[in-house]
Amino acid sequence: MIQHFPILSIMVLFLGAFLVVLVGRSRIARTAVVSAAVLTSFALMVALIKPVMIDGQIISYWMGNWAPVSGYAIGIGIEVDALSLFFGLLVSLAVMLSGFYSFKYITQDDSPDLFFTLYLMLAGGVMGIVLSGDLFNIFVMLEVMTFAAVALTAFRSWNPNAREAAFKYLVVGSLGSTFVLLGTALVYGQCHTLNLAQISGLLSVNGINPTMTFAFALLFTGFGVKAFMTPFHPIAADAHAAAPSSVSVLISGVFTKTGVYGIIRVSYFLFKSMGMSSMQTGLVFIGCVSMFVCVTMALNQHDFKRLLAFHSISQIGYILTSLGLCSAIGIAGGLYHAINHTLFKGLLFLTAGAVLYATGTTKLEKLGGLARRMPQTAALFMVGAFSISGIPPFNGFVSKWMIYQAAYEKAAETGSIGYAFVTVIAVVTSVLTLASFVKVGQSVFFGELPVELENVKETPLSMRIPMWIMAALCLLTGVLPGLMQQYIINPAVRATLDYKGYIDAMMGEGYAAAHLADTVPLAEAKYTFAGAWNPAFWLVLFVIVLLGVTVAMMIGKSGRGAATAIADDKHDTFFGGEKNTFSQVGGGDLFWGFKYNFRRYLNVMGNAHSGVVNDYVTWGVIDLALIIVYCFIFM
Amino acid sequence: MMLVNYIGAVLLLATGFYVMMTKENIIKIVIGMGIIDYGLNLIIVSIGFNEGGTAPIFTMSELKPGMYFVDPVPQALTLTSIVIGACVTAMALTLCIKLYEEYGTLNSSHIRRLRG
Amino acid sequence: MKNTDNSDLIVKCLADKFLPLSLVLGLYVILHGNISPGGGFQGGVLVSSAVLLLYLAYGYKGAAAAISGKILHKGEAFGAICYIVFAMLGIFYGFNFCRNVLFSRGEIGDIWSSGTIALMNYAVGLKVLTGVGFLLMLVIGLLAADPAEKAPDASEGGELK
Amino acid sequence: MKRTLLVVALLIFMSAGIFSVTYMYKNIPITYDGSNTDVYELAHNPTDYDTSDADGVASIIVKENLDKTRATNNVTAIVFDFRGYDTLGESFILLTAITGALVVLRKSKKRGEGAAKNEEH
Repeated sequence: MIQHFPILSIMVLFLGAFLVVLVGRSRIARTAVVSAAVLTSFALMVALIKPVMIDGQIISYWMGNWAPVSGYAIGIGIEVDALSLFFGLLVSLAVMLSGFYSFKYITQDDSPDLFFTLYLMLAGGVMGIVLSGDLFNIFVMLEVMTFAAVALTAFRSWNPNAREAAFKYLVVGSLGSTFVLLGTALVYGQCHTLNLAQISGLLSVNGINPTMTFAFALLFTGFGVKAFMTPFHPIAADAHAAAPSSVSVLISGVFTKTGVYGIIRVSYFLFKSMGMSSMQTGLVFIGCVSMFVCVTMALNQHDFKRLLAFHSISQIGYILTSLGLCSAIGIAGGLYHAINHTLFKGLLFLTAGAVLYATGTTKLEKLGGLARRMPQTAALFMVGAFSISGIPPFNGFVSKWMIYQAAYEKAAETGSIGYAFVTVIAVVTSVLTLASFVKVGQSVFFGELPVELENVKETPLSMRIPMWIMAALCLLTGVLPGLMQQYIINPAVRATLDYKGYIDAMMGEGYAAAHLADTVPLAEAKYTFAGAWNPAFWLVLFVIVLLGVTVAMMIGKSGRGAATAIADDKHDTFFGGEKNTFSQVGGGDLFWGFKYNFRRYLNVMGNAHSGVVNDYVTWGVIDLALIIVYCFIFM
Repeated sequence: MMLVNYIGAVLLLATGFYVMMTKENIIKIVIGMGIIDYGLNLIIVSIGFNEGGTAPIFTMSELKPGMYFVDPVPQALTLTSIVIGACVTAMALTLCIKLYEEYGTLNSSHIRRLRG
Repeated sequence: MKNTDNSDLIVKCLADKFLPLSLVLGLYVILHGNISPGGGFQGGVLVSSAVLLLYLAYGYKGAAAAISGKILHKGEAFGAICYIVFAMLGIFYGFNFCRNVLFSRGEIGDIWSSGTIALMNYAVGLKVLTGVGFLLMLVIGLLAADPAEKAPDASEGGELK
Repeated sequence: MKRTLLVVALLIFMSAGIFSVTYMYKNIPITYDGSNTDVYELAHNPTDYDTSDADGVASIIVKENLDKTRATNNVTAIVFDFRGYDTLGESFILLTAITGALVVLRKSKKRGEGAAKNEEH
């Protein structure tokens, strides 16, 4: 029975989508269908934790019972190892929470039935990708996902930017799909099959010839487009800002994960190129560029959601970097960060959605002081901001610590100064992330409350519950890293490094041994995790500090009274002596010194993010050409 | 397996990329995406082609000894890929219609509210 | 293209004659998809071209009077559900998803010889003919809405008439 | 500057692509060498036909098709049976694209206007 669970958890989402088309006009029926679909999908995924994660079973499932005949996989297979299940759990969790959030959130738009159709289509497509074991099937599901994401980006008919963002997204996204399909075709020409496990077995026999090098470059870049690695990130920023927030959660937390998943499958499983140090350097380089470029772009933004979007890609850069390190702890850090990225990024986008729902704008200049009107949202935002910047009791710290440690160990191991520099870039990026969240917090939730926002109300309960769940998960994954590693991360890491088990589970025992005689071994799966810090102590310390600050504030408040927002004269000198009601530095101006000193760099980047879709395609093709050249030289 | 088809497909792909990179009319960008689709379909079908092979259909009256088929798998893949290409075009053109209504132009260098 | 008052008798007569033909051809291609070239997808597109014929002859109003967009959209979802249910038959019979459970009956070449394949073919046919028909209706609706707002273009209209 | 980069990138793509496909044409065996499969024999006696020396997916599919599914059209058999799941995905794509077109083409409304409409249901 258990082998039917993966396919059912995909099909339930699609069936839900079609049922919403049929009965979606009525709100109750729609809510029931969507809740049932996302809950069933999540429950089926959770039910697989025991056999797959803990017992180490790999589920192989042949569509239509077309099992391999004389060593060739003729049908489409679904293969769920710990890595697939890891991403499947992540996806279904984010889909569930964001779906519950959307019920209320989407009432500001018309035709919610179409929204939920596309929403479930997007979810089903992503589930289809991460559970699939067939290269062409991955392409098909990639297209389902891309179309649904494009349509959802264009969903807000009252947002004037929505169609533009969707068009750019479609053009650049179809570029990525083109690369994936061309790579698939070339792989079929070489291996005469489309099954991932069998390709993985056959590619080592035939060795890597120029055609396969070309195919690798194409597949890698194609999945890179889906992960929005650096030259492709502008469209992600546009799409996040224009889409409804609950969709931004999916695009940032789920859609990009398929790209990461694809990169893992292509470079760890199919071509096993991660065994080569040159390929590791390439992926680490791409990750570092992604995280640095996007975080500096984020400092320059004036829109809440656009800023969050750039941070999202910056965190994807962390994941790519740590995956490129190709050591057990590096992969573990990357996967841990993937979970955390989904959680805290989802939380931040949901708070941005709550702000948009309550105030109708996400422009940083028009907001301010919302902590007084929306205290819970402000608290949730602080949790998300602390998590993404890596403040200790929250989850961002654990994964970032693992990534720093992995990069440092790599540097010690290879003796190259470059990997030590990677740690520096990662830390600097983390600091800049914190800086830009200080900016957001200051200009959205603290400071002066504009007159227009006087009667803003807190968001409804049905929207706050998913946010609280996400915040709680942020804290839990932060204080219980041991448990997470034992049951979720370590099995996934083991599965990532164990491609022989993957092949054998699909193609029958002994297939890998027969074909993989002379492979480059990937990293050995030794687990040496961070040494001397205990998250529980940090939690206690954090609580003590929090209590102390609260007590101090309460005492201080009783002394000073309620007049916290009166004008004080000491700021007047900075603002030409005028006596304003409150001297708040506008959200865009907080880091004017930084911006001034880096104006040349920021000008170059601003010109590169020109908003012209031709330019984005050009950067994409240039990036493909660079990757092709790199692969032909070093592979 | 025909080399001419392969090279033609690569050239079609390059043409499509060129159109997408340089043409400012967004309808032309969509046409470029179409050209890329044709290139992809051409290369997939050519990979399965076999000199002298016939269509992979068992129709009893036409089958003679010594006949052989071409590879049916890429043809099935191409059917899927054609439909996907048509869907891309449909979606992109509807977006073009809306963009023209909103911006009053089809020039991609004027459709750039989102930048920086 | 501008001729939306559809006063053209020749087009109307020809469309009346060709409409049944295109429908029959499309349905034939759908129904014989498993034993001859073609299939649900191609046949569905052929059938849905009837929308265009109707539009050419009777304009958007005529087409909209004959065909309801909402029903087409729901029909498409229904076709998709049918497809999933046919694919799930495998699970109900104790096999895997997408399993062909009704095969091995009839001789090779019979219409029923391929079992579930034929049923899936018909489901896809239904789905595509409604889906593409709906897409065409959408686009035709745009064409019909446009001319009233735009200024008449002399260079285009003058030559066409 | 951008033009130069663009042309260089295209040239790299074209030369790498042509080199790769030429290599594939010359050195990699074709996906389905039909001359090893006696189709005539296969059509008359599908059950006993031997596929142990298969050189690819296709040669097995051609045989298994007649044996198991009994569809005479191989391509349809692959589309609906061997790779039926892909066709399912393909029809999902069509529905997604059409719903997307519907979403894009619907009349644009002011913010919050949908809210009033929803309360009726």
